Amino acid sequence: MQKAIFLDNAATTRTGAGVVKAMQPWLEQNFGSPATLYSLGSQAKQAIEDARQSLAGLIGAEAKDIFFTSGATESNNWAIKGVAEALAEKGRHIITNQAEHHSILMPLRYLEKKGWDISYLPVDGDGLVDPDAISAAIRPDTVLITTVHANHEIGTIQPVAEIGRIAAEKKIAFHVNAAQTVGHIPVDVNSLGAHLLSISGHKFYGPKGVGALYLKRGVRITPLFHGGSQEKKRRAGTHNVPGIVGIGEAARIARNSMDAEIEKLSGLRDYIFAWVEKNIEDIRINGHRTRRLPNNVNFSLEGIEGESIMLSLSYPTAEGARPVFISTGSACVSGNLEPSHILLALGLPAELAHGSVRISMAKEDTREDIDYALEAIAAVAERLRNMSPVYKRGDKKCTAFDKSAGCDCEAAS
Amino acid sequence: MQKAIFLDNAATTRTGAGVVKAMQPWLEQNFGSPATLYSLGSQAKQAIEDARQSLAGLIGAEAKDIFFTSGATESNNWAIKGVAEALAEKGRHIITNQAEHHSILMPLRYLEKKGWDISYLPVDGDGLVDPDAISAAIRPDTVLITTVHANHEIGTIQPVAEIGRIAAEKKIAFHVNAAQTVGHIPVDVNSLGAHLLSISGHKFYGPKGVGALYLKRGVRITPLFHGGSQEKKRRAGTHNVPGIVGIGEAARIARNSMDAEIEKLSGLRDYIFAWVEKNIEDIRINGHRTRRLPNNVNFSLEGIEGESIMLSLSYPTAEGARPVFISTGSACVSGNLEPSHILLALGLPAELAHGSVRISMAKEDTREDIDYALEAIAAVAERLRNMSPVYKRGDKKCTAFDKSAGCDCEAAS
Amino acid sequence: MYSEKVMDHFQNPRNMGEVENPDGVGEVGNPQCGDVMRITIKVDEKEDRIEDVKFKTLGCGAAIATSSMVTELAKGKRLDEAEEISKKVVADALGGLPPQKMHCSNLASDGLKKAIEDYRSRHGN
Amino acid sequence: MYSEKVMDHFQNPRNMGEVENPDGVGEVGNPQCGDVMRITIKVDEKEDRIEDVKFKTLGCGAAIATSSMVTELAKGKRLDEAEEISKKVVADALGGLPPQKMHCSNLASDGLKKAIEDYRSRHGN
Ligand SMILES: Cc1ncc(COP(=O)(O)O)c(C=O)c1O
Ligand SMILES: Cc1ncc(COP(=O)(O)O)c(C=O)c1O
Repeated sequence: MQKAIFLDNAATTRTGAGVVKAMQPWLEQNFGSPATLYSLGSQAKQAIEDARQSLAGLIGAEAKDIFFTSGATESNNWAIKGVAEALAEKGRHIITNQAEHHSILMPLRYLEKKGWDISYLPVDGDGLVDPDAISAAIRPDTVLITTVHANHEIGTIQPVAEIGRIAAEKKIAFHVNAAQTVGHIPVDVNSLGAHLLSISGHKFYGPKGVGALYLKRGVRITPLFHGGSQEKKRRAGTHNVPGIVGIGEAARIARNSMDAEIEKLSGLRDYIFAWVEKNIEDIRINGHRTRRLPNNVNFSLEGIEGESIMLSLSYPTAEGARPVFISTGSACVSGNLEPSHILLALGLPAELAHGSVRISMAKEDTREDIDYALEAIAAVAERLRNMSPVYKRGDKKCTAFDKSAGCDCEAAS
Repeated sequence: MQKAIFLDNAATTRTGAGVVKAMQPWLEQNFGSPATLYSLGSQAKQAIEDARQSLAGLIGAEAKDIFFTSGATESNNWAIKGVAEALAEKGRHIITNQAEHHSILMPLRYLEKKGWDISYLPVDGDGLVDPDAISAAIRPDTVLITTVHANHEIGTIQPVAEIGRIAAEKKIAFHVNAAQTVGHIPVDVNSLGAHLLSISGHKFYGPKGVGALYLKRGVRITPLFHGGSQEKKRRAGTHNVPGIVGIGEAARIARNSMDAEIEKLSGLRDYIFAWVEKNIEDIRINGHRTRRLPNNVNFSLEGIEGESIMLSLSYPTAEGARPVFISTGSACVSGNLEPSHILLALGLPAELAHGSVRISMAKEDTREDIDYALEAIAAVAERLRNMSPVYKRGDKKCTAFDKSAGCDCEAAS
Repeated sequence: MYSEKVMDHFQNPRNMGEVENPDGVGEVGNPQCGDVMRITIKVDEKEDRIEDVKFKTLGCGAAIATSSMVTELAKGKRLDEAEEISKKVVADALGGLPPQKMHCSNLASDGLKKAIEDYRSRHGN
Repeated sequence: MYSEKVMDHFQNPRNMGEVENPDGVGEVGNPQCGDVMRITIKVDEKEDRIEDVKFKTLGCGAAIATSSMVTELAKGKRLDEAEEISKKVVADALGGLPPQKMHCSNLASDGLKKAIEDYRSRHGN
């Protein structure tokens, strides 16, 4: 098979060669548990503290405020359930928005069933939360505001610092899900005003199965894992030493490479947008055009469905063709029966959500590979549109899209 | 430094060379997320399902009943809190015993604060739970019985199958914490009668940061991680693919090597007991002599304290001496101010708990290394006893120990 | 996730397109659900047989593969035989479908039935 | 966790043992807590100076190291000077102790004070 072009880095990234190398000695040779006093243990402990320092440095935090977890899903569950429980006496109202990741929404739905009241604020057509709406939603019993830093699907970067100021003013705990931003764009817990912040290793060239939760000193939170006295008794369990060393090394590398990555990838991103707008008819760009992750491109193709685009790209038939891996908000791959709740929250009609394509780049991607992928996407779109019983060229039903006005697809089709 | 002799395998084991090798390709090359359809994802999915099959085979379960977690601490927290919550309407009484691991006791104390009623049954002088006491403790509102399979500190193997029969008869969910037994001695979920069973990868030559919870079909349990639709929506979060592949390979290897390991290590264990009884005065063997993990040895040395034993062994001063790594139940290394709650639960006076030594072997250990370690322990004991203001040779205060009678150390000293 | 046969029909769909001047047309599905199929047939009136059949489909891999398979199964069949082609028959011919796809994206046999009905209603029997 | 100096005193304790016919004996700690120290001193009566001092200790690394250090610090000092040797002085002389060890296993200065007290009570001043 020809070398694939992997453009699904928002789902997961390749563990960097340097990261793997850094992890290696902690798997087989230095396998001691950091909880012990003998040298094999104190070396592991030192390695963990070095990683903590490195990760803290990446987000402007103090090392002692970093708590290692198994990933952002755990961090998000811990943040939400932990704060809710610790502050239950104070109040049971939490503010979020409709375009959050499932690892935020599902813990909140769970709390809702247990009697908490959750405000799921709408987002605008670009996916932005309105800080004024958050201000307006605050009640005396509000104990937590949780916002994603940048959306994993459409890349939109939220006005987090503004929300942080509101939270500070009202003295409400503020959680930021930074799974998509840490290691990719500058994240500073203080300027964001975050009291809690979730991090995932495998989203920035670190290993899978490790993440962290930043907990500002003084935040009241109940543990999710009770047990041994690891992580100052806030997160029990034998440390995943190789994983923690890996996320530390990924953080170290990210600090050095971030500026170059941002410049390169935002250039590629804008190039892709320009290319598809010029070369593919009847598309709609999803997410904010500029307040957006450098590595994220998302658009919908009218008249076709995402899984078939994705499959066609990943299993090309032409001799010598290279597979291209992207993702889609189609229901067919969501694990649920609904298309992406995020695209629906933008106001997109279901058919355009089904027909969405997300291209998420990695720092090593080249212009040549991107060009190859774009040609492949255009060809697949052409082929599937020829096969489509509903596509009519130039219909442009929803290209000029205005969420407030909605998209009157039924009338147009 | 001379090659160390690692005898703290109950804390964590060396990740096997074969396991590391199996994990390797899933770190850097095949880094795709199993949640996707393209080839890089479906390969990962297949690898996970193979690992699930392998782990299921090791414990006589069906693959679909295995749910991957980040370790036994997560599995135990999930089992306890998840069942408690799912069955809260039915009742809020849980039965356990005083000699459980902290990752069992702490979640239970947490539930206790929230209004659950927990019966912490006593254990006998060998650490055994009495099944009749469990029977007697069952009430109409009992919803869960949780028992360790084998104790991590003293190695005592509980009469789990008997307890399982009681649980089945009374139709009460039965959780077994098998962190110390899976991969080391035969574990069969059906003959144990377990409805839930916790597994830790790094305890049987697998990687740190991965574990599993066996959930028999029909068990009602609330998730601990809400979010994406991984693991049939019961445990959200991007799969730790290398870790899961690693625990699968560790399970495959364990099935092949278990019989030989049991024979070799129980031989070494009995040899060690005989040696220390012959060569070191004034000791007490902790845990059941025969109903015991093959790799576990635990004894207390009168008149000296465990941290100083451990430190002396791990930082030997003699030219060319090899460090020996063991563990102790002394308060000084517990992270708390108390000595091991497990040794206290046996009825041991605090000073003997402080003076305990745990030797836990790995399958590759040799008789030569063990002999070296034993001589080192005897020499350290001699040296520290010479330094001790309270040790009087031949006092044998608590050697003839009878829990019911207690150990009248104050009178003896 | 998909069988080789499904991938083959997805990648190389048979009978894609529209029959010219069709004798019957069947459309099923809904773009909001992500699947729409349109099946057109040409019928040999004397023999009551499907002379030609083509599909156009918007949808996922399974939707396209089942559409393609249904046209292969139907082609040359008598109408009453073609009506017997159930979802299960199509799925089996493809070497099985993933469970979640069994119903939501396996509408092609319904489309075929609709096309046959359409033909019958137009031809008054 | 322990400084090099602590490890040095732990591994090579100075003045371990018991002074013969001691002029003062101080014992502190409790075996149930895991730490017991016994300090014996020989006093030069004319000079009111500690001529010799030895320790025996049951306890963790910090307990042994602080005992050893206290004897080094005390040896040759006048009694009133020796009484000034506080926990902090001992810990500082060892390059610091881990916080949780600062109090629970740093009893040696108390032991020394007790031995001096014992000497004084025996010698009536
Ligand atoms: C925005 C966002 N939050 C949370 C997560 C969950 O992270 P993890 O896979 O580390 O559990 C992801 C990725 O899946 C994400 O993109
Ligand atoms: C009996 C027992 N239960 C649970 C655990 C926790 O396992 P893990 O380190 O995988 O969280 C351990 C080991 O620490 C153990 O020995």
